[in-house]
Amino acid sequence: MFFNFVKRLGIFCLVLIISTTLVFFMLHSLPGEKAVVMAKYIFLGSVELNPSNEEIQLVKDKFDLDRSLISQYISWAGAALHGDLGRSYKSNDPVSQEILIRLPATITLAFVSVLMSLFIGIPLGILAAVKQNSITDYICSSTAVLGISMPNFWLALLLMLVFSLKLNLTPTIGYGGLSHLILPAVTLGTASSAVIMRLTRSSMLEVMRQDYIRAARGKGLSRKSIFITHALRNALIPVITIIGLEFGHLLGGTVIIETIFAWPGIGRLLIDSISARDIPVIQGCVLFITLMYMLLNFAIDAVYPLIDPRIGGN
Amino acid sequence: MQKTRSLNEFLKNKASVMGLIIILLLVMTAALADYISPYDTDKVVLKEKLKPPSWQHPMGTDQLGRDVLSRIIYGTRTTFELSMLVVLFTSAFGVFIGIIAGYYRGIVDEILMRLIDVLLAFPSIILALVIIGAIGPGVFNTVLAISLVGWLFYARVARASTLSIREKEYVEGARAMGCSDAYICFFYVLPNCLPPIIVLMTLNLGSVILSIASLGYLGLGAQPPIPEWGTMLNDGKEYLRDCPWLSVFPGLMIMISVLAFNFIGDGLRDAIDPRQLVIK
Amino acid sequence: MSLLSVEHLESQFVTEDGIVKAVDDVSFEIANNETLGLVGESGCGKTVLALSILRLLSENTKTRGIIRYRGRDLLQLSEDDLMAIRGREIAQIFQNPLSSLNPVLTVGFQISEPFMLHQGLKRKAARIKAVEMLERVRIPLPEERAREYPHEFSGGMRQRAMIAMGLACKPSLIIADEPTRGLDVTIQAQVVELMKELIKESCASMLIITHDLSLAAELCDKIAVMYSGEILEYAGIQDFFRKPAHPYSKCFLESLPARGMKPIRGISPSLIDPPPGCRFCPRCDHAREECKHVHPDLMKVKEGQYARCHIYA
Amino acid sequence: MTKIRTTPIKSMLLIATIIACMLFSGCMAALGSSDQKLVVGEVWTMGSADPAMHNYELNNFLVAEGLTSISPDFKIVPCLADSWETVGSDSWRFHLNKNVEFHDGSKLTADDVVSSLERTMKMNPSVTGQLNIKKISKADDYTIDITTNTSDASLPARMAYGRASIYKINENSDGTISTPICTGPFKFVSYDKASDTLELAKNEKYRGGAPKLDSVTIRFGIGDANARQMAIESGEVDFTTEPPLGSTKSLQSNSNLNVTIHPLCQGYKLKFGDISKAPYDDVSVRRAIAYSVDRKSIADDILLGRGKASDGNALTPGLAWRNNDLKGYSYDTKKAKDLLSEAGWKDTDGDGILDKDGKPFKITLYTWPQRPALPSIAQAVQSQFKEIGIDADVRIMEWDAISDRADEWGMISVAGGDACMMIPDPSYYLEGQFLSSNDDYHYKNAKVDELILKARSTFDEDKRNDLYKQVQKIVYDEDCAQIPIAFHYLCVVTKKDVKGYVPNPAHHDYCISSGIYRE
Repeated sequence: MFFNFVKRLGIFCLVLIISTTLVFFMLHSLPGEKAVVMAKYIFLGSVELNPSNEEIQLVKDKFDLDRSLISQYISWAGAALHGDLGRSYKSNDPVSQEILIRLPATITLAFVSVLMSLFIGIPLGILAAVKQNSITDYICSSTAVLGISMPNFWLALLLMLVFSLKLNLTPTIGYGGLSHLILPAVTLGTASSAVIMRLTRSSMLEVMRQDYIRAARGKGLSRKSIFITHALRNALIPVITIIGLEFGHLLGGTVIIETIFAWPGIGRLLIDSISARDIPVIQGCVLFITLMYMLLNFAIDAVYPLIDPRIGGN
Repeated sequence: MQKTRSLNEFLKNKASVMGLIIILLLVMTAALADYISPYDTDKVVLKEKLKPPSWQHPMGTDQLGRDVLSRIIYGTRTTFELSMLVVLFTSAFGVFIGIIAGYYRGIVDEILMRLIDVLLAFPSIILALVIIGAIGPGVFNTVLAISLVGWLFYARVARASTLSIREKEYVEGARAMGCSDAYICFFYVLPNCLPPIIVLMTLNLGSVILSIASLGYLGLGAQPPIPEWGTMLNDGKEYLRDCPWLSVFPGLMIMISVLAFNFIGDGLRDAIDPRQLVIK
Repeated sequence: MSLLSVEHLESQFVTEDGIVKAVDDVSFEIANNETLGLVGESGCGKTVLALSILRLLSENTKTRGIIRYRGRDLLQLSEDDLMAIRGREIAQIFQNPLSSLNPVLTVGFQISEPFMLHQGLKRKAARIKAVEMLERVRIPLPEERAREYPHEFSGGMRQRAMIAMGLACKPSLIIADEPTRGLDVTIQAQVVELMKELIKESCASMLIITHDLSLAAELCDKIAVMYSGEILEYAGIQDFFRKPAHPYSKCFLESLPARGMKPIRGISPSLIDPPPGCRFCPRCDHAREECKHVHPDLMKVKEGQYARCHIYA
Repeated sequence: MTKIRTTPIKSMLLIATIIACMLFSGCMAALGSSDQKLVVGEVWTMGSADPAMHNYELNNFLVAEGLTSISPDFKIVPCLADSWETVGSDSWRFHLNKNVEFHDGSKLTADDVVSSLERTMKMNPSVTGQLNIKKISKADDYTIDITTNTSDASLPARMAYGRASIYKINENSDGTISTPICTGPFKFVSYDKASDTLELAKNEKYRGGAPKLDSVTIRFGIGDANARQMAIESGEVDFTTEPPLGSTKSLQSNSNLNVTIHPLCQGYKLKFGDISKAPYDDVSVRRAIAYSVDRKSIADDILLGRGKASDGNALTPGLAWRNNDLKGYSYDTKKAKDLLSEAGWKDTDGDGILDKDGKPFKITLYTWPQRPALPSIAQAVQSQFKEIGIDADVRIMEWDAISDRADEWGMISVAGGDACMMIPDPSYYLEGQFLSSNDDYHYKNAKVDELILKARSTFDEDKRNDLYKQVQKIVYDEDCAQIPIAFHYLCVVTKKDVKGYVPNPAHHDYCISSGIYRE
């Protein structure tokens, strides 16, 4: 258990180091001079204007851009360890502040989407497994494949058309009350719900074939109690594992969905920063997204023994 | 015996057969695009812009007066070429790495698998976005960005298969006969770890198509006037309200082809021993 | 009046390659306080037979015939009525306790379930009973053990826990499927001892299913030999070991380590497409022409001993 | 039978239902608006509320003001300064309006002007460059002297620049300003960076009379045109701009909305990658390209009423310094082909692509995605090039990546959004585009340089405008250094009851007006 924890912690740090290094060198070897881009944002406020040589030189001096990449990386990493991720070229605000004010929006969206996919995926998966090979099962399973196959940006457009414009039920854009959450969360949660539904179904069917289910029947338990006490928890074990991965997919998905719904989260910040080549912010976003993803997986590892006593018993 | 049974099993699955038919149709469409598409795909006829579907233009025309049907047809070619390229590239590389890791085990395996763990712990679309953001949009760059993380799953599955195959008697036999490691990997291990890889490839094709379309939608994929579904959707979203055919048809095509690959993949997975597949 | 009588029981299921007749026209009886041993090689249909009594087979299995328990035909009962019998009147001790115990529930909870279910006890009371049961099957520190999960138990303890679970509600009939399988010899002996005592204490009837003749010899009053879905011989334990009637029984006995460990030549026939005549015929040293074509009936050898062989025609 | 546990499925369903109910009740509450309140859906992001760092937002939303401002008919008019005059060839004197109060009630004095301009220039060197100010000093409490680096006739216009706003210095400990105090018709209330939302309230004591609206909420960062359209259609915002190009008609037919289209000082044009290199160093080739572009069709069929074909001059019609007598280049493929063939470009191998010295005429058109018409225009131009035998690729990428490629052979960028009025003076645009020392595209013409420099120090308006007109004649007609395609018009969509909006074409993108009210 302890060894496992240390190992995971090691991998965790490794991922952070590798991903930041990768992203740092990738971004800093961009075609085009970084100083020009920075000068545009810092002094001109628009990408469509060109800065003067003095402005470019000023930026170079201010940000030490004449140094080698490696020494720039070292100073960036050193500062990052102290929580200083630099300043955005675009707004001149600290990157960590830029990210932290957008973090709640992304976390809310991803969290609600995960919850939604669990609340939809698990019951439907169980239903489909219980009624295996019936018309219900068929409908559930086909809908799930459809949900996985639907491009989420397309779904977003369709949902917006129908629910916001035709039915006027939900606001289309922005960040506000719960009502603003519906469409983005539904769009994001659809594919995950489908994945979780399929997994729940197959894992439920797998569990129902196990000897201990037969043993429970032999004890005289009703079908319902067998499902609830004996099958469900076992069936959920692989589902728990997949939540971590799905969360990663969701974080990727937020990038597109946040752009469409004008949702002020990290995904949109990332896309905007990529367009604007706001390198410190891109770096910060990547770091945070990785961090969030890994923390969640850590958390899942922590709750794992609660549901599966075979893992990390002692 | 095992093969014919799998085939029968597969053919019994109506959804998979339907998926197979759809894919065959789409592949034919892509192959015969030059003959069946009614118009030139990048011929701009501004006077004919934004015409709704009609007999003349069954899917209407776009903002530059180009025939949407023709672009969809050529888009099939773009999408299939790109996604096949990605899948072939990633599966070849992934299987290669997987077999090496599984066959030699030990320190090689340990290093490779830790590397894969590390890369897998990183949301793939984000990495693709950053790569595209760095090297710029374009067809080749899209393939590169998606491939960079795509091989991981193949490597995992191939490794798992190799680990069990290398313990089999026939491999021991071959080794006793003095076959080289390369020979054994290629003629004994590789054919035996193919079934789960093929299933994975089919399922993966669907998600690769989605990734390509997503990048296209963000304007980071294929460059106009190359007809690509995601890019077409991106172009068409400006006209969503008043000319929905510009976004509906490409979206539908993406969905149908992904659906078809998923159906085939599911069918194959059920037909081939399901336990060989690692959960994605 | 027998406690359980099985008449013309057939269990079949459909597979890719055809219909598998796992149990084919099987009849036997178990009287009160009697222990019947059902022996046979692996794959002869013993387990399917055991499972069909309480209708625990999967839904694609078709079961026909009559299973009369205290005068009621179990095959005709509704699922609800049957549920009241399972675990209370007839309990089953499943083979392979590792997979038959739910890995995510504590052993104590799994043993206490029948008490909650059939005796209407509350969770705490049932828990106390469960601990008592663990004590009865000689598990040390039962209080603590009850809180543990199956994977924390050793093989022998898991088997004991299974037995405790089966005996929980003092059933009239216990069906024990391979109770010693997968245990090493010393543990096997302990389990056999335990079962002997429990049978004595509980006065229950028992159907013991095993491929281990020595186990049957220790525990059973009567023995039924199963082969390829059929019962080939049915005899009292004394008769059977002293003078087995069927050629297969003889071979089976000779294959025991104590009697020379002589293997039976050939392999068991397929359950899908059995030979038309005697099913043992291809492996039988005494086979005659008739055996190849005519399927023999179960014939009386002497009082209390029957065999399915043309020799006794 | 005893129930062993409560069913998790049931409780899950219950929770799901509760969440759904909460969501829906929440969305019902979100709809509904109050009286004199305006919600604006804005394309760009704001990023920072510091007047020294902001772009134009505080100015466009009537919070901050400069010494001068610009009227809709492109005249420089008094704002915080009542009047100004030159004192010597490189010095100006501005007389402040004595009745100006900041939003906090304090009086505006010369000290505020000096300190805020100095602070902005210190924090933001580009503003220094654009203002061309050498020294700024206080003459008395209501008089300011500004010395320019060179003799500069455009200073009053430069003082109307959105980033030369005057504000109170109320810095936080880290030297930034997060609650700007300015002088305009609306007061800054709050800026929430997380939701990129700016809240403004009416300035009751505004010297020109309080605005009619009680409050304005600006929701920044709705970059997606569809999202803006849906937001206005569903009533979440009351005022927005630039809905999708294809949506004008359906918006106009919506009886709840008001759609208006206004000229702007922005336009679409073709720029050559490196005008000093082959094939663009040959003026015949540039002219041929100019003849091959069907401007009218692009304006009508792509801009769909949101623009007008250019007549050959990129400057907006109506500007006093605009040369309206340029002959321009018509759409004439025959002339284009003739010119190219005279220049030696012929299709010798019969593949439909012109070649010269064995090199095919193959170029790349670069453009960027932020302005939705650009990719379409690029593709239309591509197909028009094909007709005269030029093979063009289209690349849609970020502006920065494009400007990195400025030296590449065969590049043309399709530019849009270049504002010729960021600073309401001809020097701003013409110097930036055509002065050899400023130009990225390697355009060099000694005559043009001379005219531009002379114009800067010419204080007589007519003479000055005349010099600029000569520059336009040379760069557009004679040298064909840039090919204007179309003027960009702004589409403003408001709810029907939003009245009193007066467009100001001189502003970058748009500026709300204090006369707006809700009916």
